[in-house]
Amino acid sequence: MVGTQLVQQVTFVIAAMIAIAGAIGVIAFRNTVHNALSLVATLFGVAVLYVAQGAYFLAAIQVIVYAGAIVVLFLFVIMLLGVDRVEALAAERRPAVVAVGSALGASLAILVLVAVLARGATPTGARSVAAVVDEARDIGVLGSLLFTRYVFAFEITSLLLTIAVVGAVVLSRRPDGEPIDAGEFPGDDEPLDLGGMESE
Amino acid sequence: MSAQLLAASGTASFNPIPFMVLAPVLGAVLIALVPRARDEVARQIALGFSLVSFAMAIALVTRFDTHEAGFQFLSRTPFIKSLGISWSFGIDGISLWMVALTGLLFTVGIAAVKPDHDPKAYYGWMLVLMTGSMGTFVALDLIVFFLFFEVVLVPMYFLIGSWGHGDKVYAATKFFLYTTFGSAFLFVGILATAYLHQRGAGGHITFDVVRIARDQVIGTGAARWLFAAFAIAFAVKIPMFPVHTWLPDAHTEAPTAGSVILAGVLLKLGAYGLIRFGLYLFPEAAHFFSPLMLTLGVVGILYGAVCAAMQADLKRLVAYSSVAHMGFIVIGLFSLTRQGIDGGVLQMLNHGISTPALFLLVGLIYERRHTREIAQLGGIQKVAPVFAGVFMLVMLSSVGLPGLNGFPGEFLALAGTFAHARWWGVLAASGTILAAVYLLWAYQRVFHGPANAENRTFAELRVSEALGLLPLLVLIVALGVFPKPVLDRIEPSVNALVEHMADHVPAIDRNDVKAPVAAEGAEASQGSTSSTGGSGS
Amino acid sequence: MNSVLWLIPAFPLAGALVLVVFGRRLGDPLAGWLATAASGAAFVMSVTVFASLWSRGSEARVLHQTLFTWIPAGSFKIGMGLLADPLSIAMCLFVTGVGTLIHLYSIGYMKGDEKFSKFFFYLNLFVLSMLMLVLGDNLVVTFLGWEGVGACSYFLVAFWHEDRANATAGKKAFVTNRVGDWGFLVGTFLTWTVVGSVNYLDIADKAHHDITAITASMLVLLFLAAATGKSAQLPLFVWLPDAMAGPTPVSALIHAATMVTSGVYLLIRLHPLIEAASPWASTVVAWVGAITALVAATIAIAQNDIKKVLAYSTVSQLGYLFIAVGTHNYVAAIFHMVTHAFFKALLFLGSGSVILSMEHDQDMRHYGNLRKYLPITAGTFIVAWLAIAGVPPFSGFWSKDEILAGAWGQGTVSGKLLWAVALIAALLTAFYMSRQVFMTFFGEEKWRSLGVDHLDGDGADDSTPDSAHGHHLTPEHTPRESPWTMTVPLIALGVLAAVGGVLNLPFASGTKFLEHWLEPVVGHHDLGVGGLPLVVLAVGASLIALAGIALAAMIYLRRRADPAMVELEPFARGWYIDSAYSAFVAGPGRRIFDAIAWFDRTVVDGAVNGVGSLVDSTSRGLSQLQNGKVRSSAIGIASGAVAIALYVVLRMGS
Amino acid sequence: MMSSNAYLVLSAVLFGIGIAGLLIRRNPLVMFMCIELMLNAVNLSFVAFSRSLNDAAGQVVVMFVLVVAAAEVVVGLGLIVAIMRRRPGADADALSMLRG
Amino acid sequence: MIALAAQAVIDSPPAEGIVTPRVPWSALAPVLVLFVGSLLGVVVVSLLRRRVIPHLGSTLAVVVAGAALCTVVPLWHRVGSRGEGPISAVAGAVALDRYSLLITALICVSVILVALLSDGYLRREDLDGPELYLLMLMAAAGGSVMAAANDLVVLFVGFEILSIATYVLAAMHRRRLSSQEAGFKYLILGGTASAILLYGIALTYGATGSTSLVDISAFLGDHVITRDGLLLAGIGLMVVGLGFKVAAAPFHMWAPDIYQGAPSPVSAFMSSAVKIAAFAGLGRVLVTGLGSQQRLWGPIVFVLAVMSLIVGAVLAITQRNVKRMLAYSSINHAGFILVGVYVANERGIAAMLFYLAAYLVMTIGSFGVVTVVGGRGDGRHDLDDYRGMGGRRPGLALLFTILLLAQAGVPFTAGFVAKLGVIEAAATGSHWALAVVAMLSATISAFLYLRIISAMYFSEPAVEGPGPRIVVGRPAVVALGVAVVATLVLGIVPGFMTSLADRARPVLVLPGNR
Repeated sequence: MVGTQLVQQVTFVIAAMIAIAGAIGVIAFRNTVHNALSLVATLFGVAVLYVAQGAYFLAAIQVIVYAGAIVVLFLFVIMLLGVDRVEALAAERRPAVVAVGSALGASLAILVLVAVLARGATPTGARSVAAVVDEARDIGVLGSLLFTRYVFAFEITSLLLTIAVVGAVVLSRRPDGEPIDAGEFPGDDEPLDLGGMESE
Repeated sequence: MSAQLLAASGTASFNPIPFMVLAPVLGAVLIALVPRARDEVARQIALGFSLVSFAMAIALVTRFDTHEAGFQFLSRTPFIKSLGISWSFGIDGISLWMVALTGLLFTVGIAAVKPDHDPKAYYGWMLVLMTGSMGTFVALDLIVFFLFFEVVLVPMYFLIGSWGHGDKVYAATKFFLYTTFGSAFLFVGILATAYLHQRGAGGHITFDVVRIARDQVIGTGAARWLFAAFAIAFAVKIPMFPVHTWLPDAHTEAPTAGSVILAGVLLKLGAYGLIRFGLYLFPEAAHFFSPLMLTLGVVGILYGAVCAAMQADLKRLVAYSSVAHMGFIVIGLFSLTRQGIDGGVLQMLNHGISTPALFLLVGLIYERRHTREIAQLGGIQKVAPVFAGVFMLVMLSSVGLPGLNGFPGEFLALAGTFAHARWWGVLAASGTILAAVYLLWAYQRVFHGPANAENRTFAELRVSEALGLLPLLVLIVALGVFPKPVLDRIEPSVNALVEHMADHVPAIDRNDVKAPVAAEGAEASQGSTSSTGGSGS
Repeated sequence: MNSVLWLIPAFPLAGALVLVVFGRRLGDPLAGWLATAASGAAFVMSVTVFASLWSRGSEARVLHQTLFTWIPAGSFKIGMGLLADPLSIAMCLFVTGVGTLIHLYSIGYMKGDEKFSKFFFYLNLFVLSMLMLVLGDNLVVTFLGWEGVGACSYFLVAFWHEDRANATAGKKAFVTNRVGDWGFLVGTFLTWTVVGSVNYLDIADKAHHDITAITASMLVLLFLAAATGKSAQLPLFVWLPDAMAGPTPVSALIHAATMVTSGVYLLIRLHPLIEAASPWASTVVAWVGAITALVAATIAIAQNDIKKVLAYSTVSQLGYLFIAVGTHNYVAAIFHMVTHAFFKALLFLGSGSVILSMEHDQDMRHYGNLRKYLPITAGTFIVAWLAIAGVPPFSGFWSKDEILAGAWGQGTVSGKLLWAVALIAALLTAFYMSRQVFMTFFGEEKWRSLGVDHLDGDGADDSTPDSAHGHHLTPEHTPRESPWTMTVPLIALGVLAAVGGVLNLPFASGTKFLEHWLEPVVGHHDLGVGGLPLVVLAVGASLIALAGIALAAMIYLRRRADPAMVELEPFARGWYIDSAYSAFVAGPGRRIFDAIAWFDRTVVDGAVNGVGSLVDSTSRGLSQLQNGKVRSSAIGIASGAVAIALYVVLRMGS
Repeated sequence: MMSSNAYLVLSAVLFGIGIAGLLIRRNPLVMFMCIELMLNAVNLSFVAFSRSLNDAAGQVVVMFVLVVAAAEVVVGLGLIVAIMRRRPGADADALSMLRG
Repeated sequence: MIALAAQAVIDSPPAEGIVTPRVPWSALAPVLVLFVGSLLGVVVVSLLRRRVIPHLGSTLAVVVAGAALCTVVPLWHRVGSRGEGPISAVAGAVALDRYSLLITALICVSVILVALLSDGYLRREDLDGPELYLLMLMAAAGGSVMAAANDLVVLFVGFEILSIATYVLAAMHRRRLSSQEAGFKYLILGGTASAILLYGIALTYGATGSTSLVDISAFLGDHVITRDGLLLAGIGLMVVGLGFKVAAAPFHMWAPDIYQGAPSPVSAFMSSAVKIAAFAGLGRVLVTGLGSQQRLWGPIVFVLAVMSLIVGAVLAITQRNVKRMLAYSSINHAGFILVGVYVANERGIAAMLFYLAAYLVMTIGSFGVVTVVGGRGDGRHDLDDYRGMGGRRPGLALLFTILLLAQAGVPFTAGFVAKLGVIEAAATGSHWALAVVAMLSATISAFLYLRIISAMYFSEPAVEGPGPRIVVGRPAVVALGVAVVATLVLGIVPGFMTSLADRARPVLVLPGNR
């Protein structure tokens, strides 16, 4: 048993390291492609942790959908827009911004953790468990939950996907003509500010 | 409850109050429907509907039962049932004169002053304003009172902003916001009152003034807070020192009719509110706060007078004089004596006659000379003696000369204050000196002395203008010489109010003066033989 | 008879109403005649009422009529009540009597004035107010009249208002009076609270039993304050000299004969209170009068304006009345009030006649030898002079003597001192009146030797209000006697001034008509001196008067001394009292007012606008945060979330 | 069996990194990735709770989140593409015409 | 006991195959109509050869939303106390009570009015096409799902449907960079908010062991949680997510930018339907599911309310862009509604519902005026563009004035009665300070409305001559007319609406209750 425990712990540590490293990579790398690839790392790490917790099916779709589809979509867009080089114009991150961002992120994490870890030793709410997790046939359990208790939510996700389709169609339609509101914002010296230097 | 009240109002089959309140707004709707080009029609409609409303008010005066101290001409229609709010109307001797005054001033204001542009909208707003004012005075439901109290701001805002002079938008906005600021407390206070009443008395929540006043179930501490909340709103409206500074701006920049209504009616809303929702609802708190209110009243009297004296703008001067005059009303009411409250109410009516008349006259001066700067005027009495004479009469009424209408109310208010709070009364009485100072000084600068070239062509009072002023002038004299009909109607209600307060506050003396010779003394001494004083030493 | 009481004020009321409506149409001189008739009718009515009272027993001499309830408020029921008793009817008689004569005089005096009818409207209104003041059966009705006469005085002083000085004088009169009215108001309230009524009869009833001495003293002081305003006593006398800016008949009627006496009347009306008060209260009254009498007399010595002399003389003479009241010598007060009304009205009217004849020049230094041109005026003026100087047997002698005797008769040190002060004032009175007569009617015709620009540079006396009328006194001018409408009143008043003393001759009880007449009201009062001492006092007073005349003759007729020896600077400047007031009003007073107005603008209103701009700047400051960057918004969300998380951590487990 | 606390800690850390990245980065795409990061962190929490509660519902939620994330990405990337067409290379801070 | 009931339905043994829950179609009718209507719309539109058919989209939206509205009426009676009571449908995922029905109805009204406004707008802007309407209908479906959500997962999915549709809507105006910018900002920030909301759901799930509001409530009823950090954190983060959606300060900063940048009718939609749905969700979660925990979340909501009241009012007054002003004022209104939520009793919810109804018509009317005044290009939103409108377009100006005054809470308008209800609710909880702050903020924000009014009436036009033409199409006239009339009617005879709001209390619908 000790062995299993150890394996689990090692697995967790490694996967967690990968995930955190990937996450840091997402926000630290200057090259957008690197960011996207870091995200893949994190997703993998998380997938491993799913496995470690017996959520095999989720691990599978995590890899397939997230890494396989979503990140690829990201990469596709990166290529399409040609921003795959180092963030040419928006490279410099001001220390103050970094400090504020990190501080807020860290404090939120810490505060939430303090709250979360303060819970009682035994998991609460055991009485209202919907379906017992059975590692051997978790797909079946998930399936039956999806089609019983969560069937309504499941059905309306179709709407969500439709919206995504319609939205993509709408947004990708080519504009017929120049922008018309460039002159409306006199506060901007350069209405078509191509990013870059912070305006302050 | 309501059945009992309705029974008290007798068998009167026709109740003029709803017509009185609604007629003007119907007129406003009608005006809105008149084609744009027909401006003269708008004026006629406005005049007609305001006259209807005024006539209803007169009907109330004539059919008023002087022996009935409670509310008369009651009516009640549900408004928001779940909150126990109903359109509940009725008048007593106090509100009676306020609606009569409202009717009169609007009719005069509409008849006497024509707007310089866009008459349709102007008359429309005037009529809306009239409905709001009327409604405020007859409402017996806290929320309904607030509805009308608050809605009045809108037409006034437009009247000042659109037809005013000078920095009119600033003045209009200041007026609106300042009053809304006060209303914020009033609104919360009203709801708290109803809620606390419900908690104390049980049953369904109600906003019925009479019931809440009768039950007196709100705890002393809470009642004081509520009173304070109400008082803030009314203090702004009156206006009392130190929340008065919207008034000079609003008065000065408003069009003439706006100033007339503002001074004559709108300021009274605050004073009326203090009676109805201060003294009546929270007698104990009123008694508790009376030193403060008296102090503020006295400060207002002196301070307003001093400020008035230093104004360079004639209209502003009159505006500040209102601050001083309203101070007399406040001290009268918070003397918590019969005389004081009688006087306060009477002064409400009389200030509502004199000051509007002054504003009308100042408006005429402005029309002729296009300035209100006192320094630019002068010597007008020489070229327009009748005008000057009329102004003098009105001014003296404002000064409080006995024999004119300004006197009885001021006198009674002071007497009541003196009886209740001697030193305040003494101080307040010195306000009469200052009133003479600022008004006479202003009169001298405007009317006396040699006329310069511009003032030499100052036109004499025209007949049409005089006709507009005539009702006010007549009342100035009539109510100065014979205010008894008014007081006869005010008195029972005031007596009932004092009794009501005395019922709940032991410290309030229901007999006004402890002196041995009471009313009988005055009666008995008639025709009696003289009694010689003792011969000295 | 009760029911006709209202007719007394009704006539002037009717007159005023007719004049205000039709005045201009009636015009000159019809309006004047109408007003005179109204006033005369009131006089006739007064006489009728007087007769009716006369016919009754002395205890029943009260007529009381409540026309209607004026201000009913709880127990505070104020009736529009009229009370005719010996006191008020005596006042009525001389108010309407003198008033009618002055009306008549005015027809001549105001001839040709463009506001002729308005003048008479004011006069009638004044008579009405004065009658209400006198006849009112309670304090509030008296206050009605009290303020009414004040207002009329204001109108009339400022009658020629194109001249700023006149307008200012009118305003000053009204405002100064208002200061005193404050005392009246507060006194009324205090009376009401302690007596429960403001009716004179009730006050008289209660005064002794129900009012403590201290309260009564307070009341006396309060009403004294009112009286010092109306009757131009220290410290509120400053308005009266300025009030000479009004047309001369006005000065005669209001500022000499009637209105200014109403303060004294009020105190006498309220004599039960004085009796009930501590002795010091009445002493205060007497000393206010005494000091005023002395101060005003000294000022009168150095005045060059013919009317100013009379004005200060009036102030001084009114001081005598206060001495009388303060020494409980009410009959003497009324007596002197009446005689003073006669001779002072006569003096004013005479001076008016002089002024008219001298093209509205009021500077006595430009006069001289006018008895040659104005025989009737001069004759009557001289009668009045002798009367006011206290030369027997003219009326002033008798009345003044009674006051002096009363003061002496107090038997206290204070009484003796009062007597001494009054005597000195009498000496001064004789002196300055003689000075005036000599300067005006005797000596050289000084206007003959004047330069054209004499109107300028007269120093203290350059404010000759009537000069605004555009008349100019030229060396070639020949004064002419006034028309009969003016001289008839002069003669009538001259007769009265001469023989007015018969009202209350001290020879025997039977000759003290006035005393008997007033006894039901003011009670019997023993002078405290009689017989030989009284005669000695009277002779002494006469000698003093003659001494004053002689002194004046030496200086102004015989030129034995330089007038500057007596016309001292402080006298001419009125002891700097008025200028001190002006300096205060224009200096610190003005600054206080300015400061308050500044406070209102910047602090009170500034706070309001400050709140506005505070909100505004907060708004602008906050919108800086809304910099449109998506990250800023995200920071907002994140910090909100952090704050909530912090709350969670702090709160959890509790 | 690992305590679920470890997973929760990791989840919170990832979430915090996501938030921090959102605040630090100006590249729209990266910001968007950070959101995905946050969603993943939450998913981890769900699974951890699911595990410790022995309740499969938590895992079902993760599937919904996946769908939502996918839809969001489609729309979001579409939008970013549209913007970048107009303003090539613009960063998030440059998109601040709307302000005040 | 409740939990047992829940088990009874769910615990069908998986071995015997999946027993899908019975779906009470009729009870779900309003949601389904919107749902199916929009999907059918997509199909129909994509099959049409000519893309642009006049009025097709708006007709579709009006018909679908109208139909949904019609289905609400019979259901209202059915779920009432005289009928069968609230219905829990689809395995307890949805709770059909009067609360959800009223919210759905309001959302439908919003869709109808905005569709009427959009009709002319889209043609004016050359954006003709049915997508806007379809997305709006889908968003409405999402909103009504949120209102009816009996399960946090359902709530989340509804939330996302609403959000994602709105991101697209905000970025609809292709020729306006600001529209795209708005869409982008909304997307990033909305995504963040979603993530936070989801985190909150996760923590709540962890704390209570369920995502079902019924179970959560039952669990919290049965257990006294001594170490409540997890639950508290969950609630807090959910409030962040939902608070973002209702634009409560300090999560409000997106609102002005996005309202300003989005196409004007979309702003109207966002400020009405989206906000209503978000509040509906907030009410569901906090008041229904976590009502017993008011002492935990109350302070959070209190602070949000106070901040929204103040920030909305204060920031609004110095704006020059009318859309921005309205956005800030909507934050202020959110503060008022949060007061109702904070009170968390019957009166509070009733007040919230009435406020939402009143706010719906006021804000759509206001943005409607903004839409027509915006002119071709949708760019004329500066205060200067409103100068002199009182003279040039008196009717429109009067209409806008009424709507603005209503927002200021002037009596005889819906805004007054709405504020009355909220303050009354605060009074029943003796929250005096909150009430006073609310009313004072109303005073401050009154200045904002007066600024616009004074620009319309008391200022000369910025440009000489007749000025730009303002075209108000017939559908827009109808929309504006309805909005104004409703504003006045709700103010003068509010009895009908208040009684609806009073009866539309959200209830915990037990799964056993079909």
